Amino acid sequence: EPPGGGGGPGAGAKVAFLMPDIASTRYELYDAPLFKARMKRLCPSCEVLYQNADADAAKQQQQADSMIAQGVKVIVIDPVDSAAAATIVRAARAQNIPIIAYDRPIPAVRADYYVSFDNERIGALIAGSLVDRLRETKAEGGVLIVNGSPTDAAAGLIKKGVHSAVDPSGFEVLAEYDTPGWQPSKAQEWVSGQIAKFPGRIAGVVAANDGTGGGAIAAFKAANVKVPPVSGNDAELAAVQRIVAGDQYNTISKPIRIVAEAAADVAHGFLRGERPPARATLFDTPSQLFTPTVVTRENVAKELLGPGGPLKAGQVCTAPYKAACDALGIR
Amino acid sequence: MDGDVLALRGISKTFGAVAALTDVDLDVAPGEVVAVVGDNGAGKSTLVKILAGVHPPDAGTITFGSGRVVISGPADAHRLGIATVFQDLALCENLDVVGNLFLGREPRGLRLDEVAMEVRSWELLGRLSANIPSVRVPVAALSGGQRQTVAIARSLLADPRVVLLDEPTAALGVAQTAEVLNLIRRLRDRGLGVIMVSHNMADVKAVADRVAVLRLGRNNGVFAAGEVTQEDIIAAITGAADNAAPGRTASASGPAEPPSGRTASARAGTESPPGRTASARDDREPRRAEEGSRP
Amino acid sequence: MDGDVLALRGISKTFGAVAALTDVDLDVAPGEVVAVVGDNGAGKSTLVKILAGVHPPDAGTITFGSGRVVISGPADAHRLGIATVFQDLALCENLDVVGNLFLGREPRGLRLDEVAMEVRSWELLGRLSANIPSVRVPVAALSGGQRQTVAIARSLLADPRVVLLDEPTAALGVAQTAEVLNLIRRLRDRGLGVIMVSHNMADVKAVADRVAVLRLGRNNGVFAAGEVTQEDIIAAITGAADNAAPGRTASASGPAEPPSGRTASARAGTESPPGRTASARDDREPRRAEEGSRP
Amino acid sequence: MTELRTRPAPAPPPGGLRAAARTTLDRVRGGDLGVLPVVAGLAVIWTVFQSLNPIFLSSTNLVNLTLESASVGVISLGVVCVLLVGQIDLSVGSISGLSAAVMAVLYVDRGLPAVVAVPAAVLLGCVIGWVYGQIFNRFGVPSFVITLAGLLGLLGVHLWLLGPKGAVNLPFDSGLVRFAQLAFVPPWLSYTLVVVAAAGLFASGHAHARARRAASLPAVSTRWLLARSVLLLAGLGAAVHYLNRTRGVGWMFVLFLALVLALHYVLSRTRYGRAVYAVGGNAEAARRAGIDVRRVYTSAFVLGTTLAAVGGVLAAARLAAVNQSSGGGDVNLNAIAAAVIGGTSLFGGRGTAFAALLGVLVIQSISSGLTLLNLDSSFRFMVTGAVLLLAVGVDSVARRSRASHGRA
Amino acid sequence: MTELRTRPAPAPPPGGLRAAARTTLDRVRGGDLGVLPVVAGLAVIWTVFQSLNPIFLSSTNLVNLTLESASVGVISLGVVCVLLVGQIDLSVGSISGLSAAVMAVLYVDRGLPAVVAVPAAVLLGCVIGWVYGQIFNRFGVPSFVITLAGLLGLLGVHLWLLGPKGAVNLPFDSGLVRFAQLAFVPPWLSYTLVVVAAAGLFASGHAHARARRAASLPAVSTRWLLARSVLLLAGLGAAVHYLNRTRGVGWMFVLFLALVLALHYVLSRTRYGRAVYAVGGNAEAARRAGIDVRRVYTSAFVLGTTLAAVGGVLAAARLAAVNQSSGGGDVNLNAIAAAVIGGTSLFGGRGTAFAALLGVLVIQSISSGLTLLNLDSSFRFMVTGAVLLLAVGVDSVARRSRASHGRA
Ligand SMILES: Nc1ncnc2c1ncn2[C@@H]1O[C@H](COP(=O)(O)OP(=O)(O)OP(=O)(O)O)[C@@H](O)[C@H]1O
Ligand SMILES: Nc1ncnc2c1ncn2[C@@H]1O[C@H](COP(=O)(O)OP(=O)(O)OP(=O)(O)O)[C@@H](O)[C@H]1O
Ligand SMILES: [Mg+2]
Ligand SMILES: [Mg+2]
Repeated sequence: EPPGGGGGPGAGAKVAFLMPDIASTRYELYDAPLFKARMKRLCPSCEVLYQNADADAAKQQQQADSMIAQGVKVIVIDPVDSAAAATIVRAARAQNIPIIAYDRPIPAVRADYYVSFDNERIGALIAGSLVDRLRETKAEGGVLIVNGSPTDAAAGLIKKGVHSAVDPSGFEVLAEYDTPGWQPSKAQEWVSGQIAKFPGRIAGVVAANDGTGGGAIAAFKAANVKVPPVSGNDAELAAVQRIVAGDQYNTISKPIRIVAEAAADVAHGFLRGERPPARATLFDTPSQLFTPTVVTRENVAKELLGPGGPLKAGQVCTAPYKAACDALGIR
Repeated sequence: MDGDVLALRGISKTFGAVAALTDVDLDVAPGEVVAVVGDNGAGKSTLVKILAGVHPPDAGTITFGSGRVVISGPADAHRLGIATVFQDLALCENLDVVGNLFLGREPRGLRLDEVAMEVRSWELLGRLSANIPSVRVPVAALSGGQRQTVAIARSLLADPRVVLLDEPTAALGVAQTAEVLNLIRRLRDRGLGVIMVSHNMADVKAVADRVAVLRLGRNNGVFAAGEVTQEDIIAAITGAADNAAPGRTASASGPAEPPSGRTASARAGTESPPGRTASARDDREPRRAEEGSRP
Repeated sequence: MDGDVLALRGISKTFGAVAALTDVDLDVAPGEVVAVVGDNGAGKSTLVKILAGVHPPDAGTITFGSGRVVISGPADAHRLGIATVFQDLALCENLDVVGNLFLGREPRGLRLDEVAMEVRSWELLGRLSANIPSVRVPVAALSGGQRQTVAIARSLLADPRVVLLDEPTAALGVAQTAEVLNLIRRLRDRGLGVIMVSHNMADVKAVADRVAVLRLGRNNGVFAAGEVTQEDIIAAITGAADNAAPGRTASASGPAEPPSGRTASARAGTESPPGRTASARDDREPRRAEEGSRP
Repeated sequence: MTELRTRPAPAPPPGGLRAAARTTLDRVRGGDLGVLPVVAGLAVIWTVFQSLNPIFLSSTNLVNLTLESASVGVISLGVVCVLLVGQIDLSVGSISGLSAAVMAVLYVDRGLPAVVAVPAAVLLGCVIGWVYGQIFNRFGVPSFVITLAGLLGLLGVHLWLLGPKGAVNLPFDSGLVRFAQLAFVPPWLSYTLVVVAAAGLFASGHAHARARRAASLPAVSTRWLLARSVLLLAGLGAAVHYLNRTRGVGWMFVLFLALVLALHYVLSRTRYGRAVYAVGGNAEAARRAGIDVRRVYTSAFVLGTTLAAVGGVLAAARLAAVNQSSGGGDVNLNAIAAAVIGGTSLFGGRGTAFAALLGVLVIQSISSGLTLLNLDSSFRFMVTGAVLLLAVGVDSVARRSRASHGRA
Repeated sequence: MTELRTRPAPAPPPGGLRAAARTTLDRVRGGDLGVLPVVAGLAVIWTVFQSLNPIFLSSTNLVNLTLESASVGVISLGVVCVLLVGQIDLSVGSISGLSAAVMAVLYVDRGLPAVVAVPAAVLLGCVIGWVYGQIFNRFGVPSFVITLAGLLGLLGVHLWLLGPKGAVNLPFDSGLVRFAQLAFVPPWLSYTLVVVAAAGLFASGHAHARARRAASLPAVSTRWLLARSVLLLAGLGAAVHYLNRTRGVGWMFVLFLALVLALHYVLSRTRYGRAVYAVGGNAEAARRAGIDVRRVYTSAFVLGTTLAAVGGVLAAARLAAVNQSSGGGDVNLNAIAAAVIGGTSLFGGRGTAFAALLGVLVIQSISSGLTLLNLDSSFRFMVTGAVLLLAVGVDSVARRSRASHGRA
């Protein structure tokens, strides 16, 4: 990279930030704004081009092609499909554009860098925390597993992680479901059916994200049955409110800020022609991996609502949740 | 023409390159039956549709009763009291006979009075000697003549001032035809204006007071029905009597003596397909056969 | 009846509760024009459709040429050499005139020979004195008579052995009607069997050799055209001459002298809508008006 | 037959039950089966699933089924209106999601009472339909394209509205959520409603028959009417009794049924309904009959979008949450498919309000039956497809025999 | 007019360019605008996006656009066939995904050569269409329901096939992937093809005109034919030249164009094509004309599913991978929408093969233009909807004027 004019090396460069879907709120909500903000600090004249592929691998390919046509200098990509992203890596390679795999790895072809927490690990964490809770309370019965979309590769990874925690736990898997399109209402319908099928035998529900977890909780509420522990993932506002109110057992707080900023740092490094140092190596790719945190009622205040946390107490503690917040001492 | 209930002046209508009507005049007085006759494609139905508000005219004025009117849609025509029987009947095949008869004219109210409507339907159809097995079958299940009867009955429902009938007896049986002709006479006697399009000279002679001839989309003479022979009308229709209409040059080259006289020439025509259909007419915008465009 | 090209025996057809045809017989010899006449809804078109393969008959046999045949679809009818002009024309409005004329009978080959087809179209239409601005407009843009001409021209394309014409002249002008009647005569002279459905007694008298009357879905007499008066035919149609058909009891109670005689009675009927339409007939499966079911 | 109609003899009233049965048989022979085939298809589905898992027809599960049917059913009811005029609305899913989001934002974030938030959301649906109608009437853009643009554009608005939050919880103790999840008709009231329905059917039938007889038109016998009402009483009563063994009949389902009946009334008994069928059957004929075809189109779009908005609010209340995928997924396809499966024609002019009810029951029965079988998603999809085809196949074969009897 | 047609005078050949121009003007006045309005809509889109981001019309981006259009375009071509007979195929997306999966499993997992794997996948598409046709013809199930069942069932088969693997990579150095990603027409050949196309247009037009003149039918003048061909030569030549500034014209796009032309030929110049339009326009009339309507339906379904399978293979090759979401997402909607946007009627009987080409260009242009604008998803959806409406609105307004001229 030739050092740029006034703004330092890489000034005025374009950076592509390609996210996979909008089924999870985090990409639009956290990843993109945080990445942009960090880039702005590092390189005020750089431009971040954010695109979301809406869970369509072909669309992501189109977006990458169009980024290359626009002359971006670095591509940060969270692939819709790890396999399909190989084409994108190759296309970027052909133009000497460094490519950073974000959040999900690209095993088939070496990317230039990998920044992530790992979805399989997330699955293991939420399920493990739930199973621990069930053991703690000496719960009887089995668990339901509500997976993500059957056509989503990331859901497959979470599913694998969940099984790695549940299968050896001794709790029977009563039934399992791949939720089409991650739809909460589908999850609700399915769980309603299981409540009818296994009355009194459901000790807990492992749900792959907060939306499906919310659907499961609504099913118990609607059946007028006590809600067993239900897991989640993403730490979206609505789920945090449910955790505070005691309806949902856990969720995952990903240190998105850290990851997004790390990605921005790496991207900026590439812009300046450096080769950012690797903290680890995964799939033969220099990587930085971060560990997500399980959030339950116990640590919700500390993990999410503290100073610098992703959420504000005021957002969570709206009128219906005031009492619950007070009980936890959140203000 | 004072006292006319309906007067058209200079009505023109083109469809793409086809001039369906050019500068057509027509008058109907109250209590008068005007027959509109003409060859196939002469523009009769187009004229009816313009009066019924189906097509807007490209040019020309319509006077209804005492004032000029613009009929910009079928609803306008209904408001003026113009009831129409279309050549293609314009029935909704998915509705039953009662539904079609009362379509757009159902008695007001929160709930349709099906009983009253059914009674009135039988009455109207009976008046036309209709031969319909049930008024509760969808029109799709009716025979051609039964449908036409339904369409005619429709036009009697409202209390029209002018009735337009486009070939009303084409599909009707002998008895039904007689009934319709009777009906037309009764309408005339009640002081309505009636325009009837027909190819059947006997029907025309039976009920019409005046006969207006259209040819190639233009007026080609108006005759008092009592004073004209069938042959004269046919001559005007086929163009042998073009000179009957002022301002037209005789352009027809074929013999016009119907029916057998035309046969030979028509068959002669088959040996050499035409160039452009309009090439022989110089007194009107040409109706050009379109270029041999392939689809 | 030996030597018949087409012989029907005991043909019956019901649509739901309506018996459209009951036990109908009909014969057509080569070189003969048989007119089928009857009131609206008498079952004429149903008969034509059964022969054309549109509807399968519920009962009865069809003999064509020397053997019994089962016409299970229009393709069968075409194969036998039966060409049909339907009352509803059955044209594809989205295709142009040439497309409709040759539909299903396009010359074989990798590529349609549009030029040859167009030439032949003009020729056929010319033979019928057709009045069509262009053969390249979609049929949707044609007038009623123009469409009917196209439908008739269609039936001449193949080399049929029997031609069925369901009210072929209903929408035609004077010249075109004459042309079609001529055509029918020519077909007869070429030895074809022709069945023509018509309401027009003049047309029937002009070309038919025999006249078969249908009434309420049953045979009501067959007349030699040369020996019967128009009044007799009309009497058979309207039922005043029910006794002309053997095996039928006179069931009609209304006067049958057309046209004006029926008017009064028809109007009288309006005072009391009918119970079940068929209640007065005891010699056939009743055509019941359906229960007053609401839609 | 003129000579018949001229007979002044009044029509003898058909003779009681036997005549009525004969009429019914005649109709069946004539192929006029009404909703029977769809019901048969439904019976097939129920039998299959019950034999696979006896919980399927348990009272609990049937209560779930009714509640799950309501929201998509209401949306489907709107789709029926649009299909009846020969148009299509691809955006009902997006509208339901958007209206849910609007409701949630007003109700939860802005703290407005439900009686403001819900009507506002429904009104929005109404306005969207009106806009569709205007574009359709003025510019003649095909409704497929207008509503495809709506599908995309409104999804955008929905996402934008939920914006930074992504998902909004509706409090479980709010009236809205309680209505959708926990509000059941008290048993005494449910039986009363059944009796009222049966009595109403009899009364209206009787009044109609009397009016017909007074006009000397043939009419069904009082005994047949009575038998019909008793049948309804017994059937509905048994169903209600069975549901009452657990939670009972949800108010949300009652609301759906009420909407079905109301729409049925509008479509079959009013001038407006007649106009809708006419426009769907032959728009040009309707126009020539003086019907304001544009207004009918607009009103159909408005009905479609308004009911979609109502359905969206109900779905949100049932889930007690609104998120980005509200109204997404297969809501669209299910709502349209329910209408079609129930017998509404995509070409317009054919169908009834009951199509939505029956169609949605078919779809939800399949879906509910599958939740009780522990299948892989791949088999789940395959079975859904197969059962759907089977259920509708039964219907189609019956209708085909009807068409061959000349009643297409 | 008989008296006119009886004149034996041969038709004078119309006088050169001016007459041709007048004919064209007449047609435009008569509202017969052909594809012009869609092209105008496309021009609007291109102008808007180019003014927003000058990269839009860059050669690189247009090359991308052509390559991205090909797979959906091929699927859309099949949808046109199905829509033309008045039916619908909702399952083209699933079929494309399934055929891609079959191809990948055979080619990669089983190690069969591409010349076996690809035809096998396409054959599968073919068989599915045949099954659809049989169900449709025998049982009269509405195609909406059959293909909805197919959409679900085939998705199940697709997921089952890919099984726990979830995704299969196609090797980058395989001929298939190279064909879709890296195979471009050499410049000399591309110019040659342009010249051949222009010459072919002239030759066929000239032969036709001569035949018409020989039959004394009116024909277009040679000068007009020449002008038309020169116009095509210049237009295509410029486009090819511009694309050749970077990678050039992809073979995959050429394949798509070839399929469009082939289908156009079949639809407009053969008996079969005539039958397709007839069945779509009035199935009963077609039946009465002796056309084997069932065979036409089956063949249309087969064409639709086969082309969907081909499109699926192309999409997989372009992506160099097959996964569970192949053929999912908006493939279905885009393929159907492209056909409708290009002017194919959902009611059958109206539309051309070019509809798929133009429609897919509209959709892909919007999509490609939006990736060049840095928008949030919510605004992206809104803009997509708005631009779609705008583009089709231009078309519809033009057609509306045409309808008011009596050529609906
Ligand atoms: N919608 C239309 N689009 C294009 N041309 C049309 C349209 N309607 C009618 N025409 C043309 O206008 C001319 C007049 O048609 P019109 O229907 O008025 O004839 P007509 O006198 O009623 O004939 P007929 O006796 O056959 O019913 C015909 O040449 C016809 O082809
Ligand atoms: N598809 C159908 N479904 C139900 N009933 C039908 C159907 N087609 C005809 N009918 C009924 O069968 C009877 C005979 O009809 P058909 O069309 O044969 O009469 P027609 O003699 O041709 O009368 P017209 O002179 O009016 O054309 C009519 O009562 C009609 O209502
Ligand atoms: Mg006419
Ligand atoms: Mg008939």
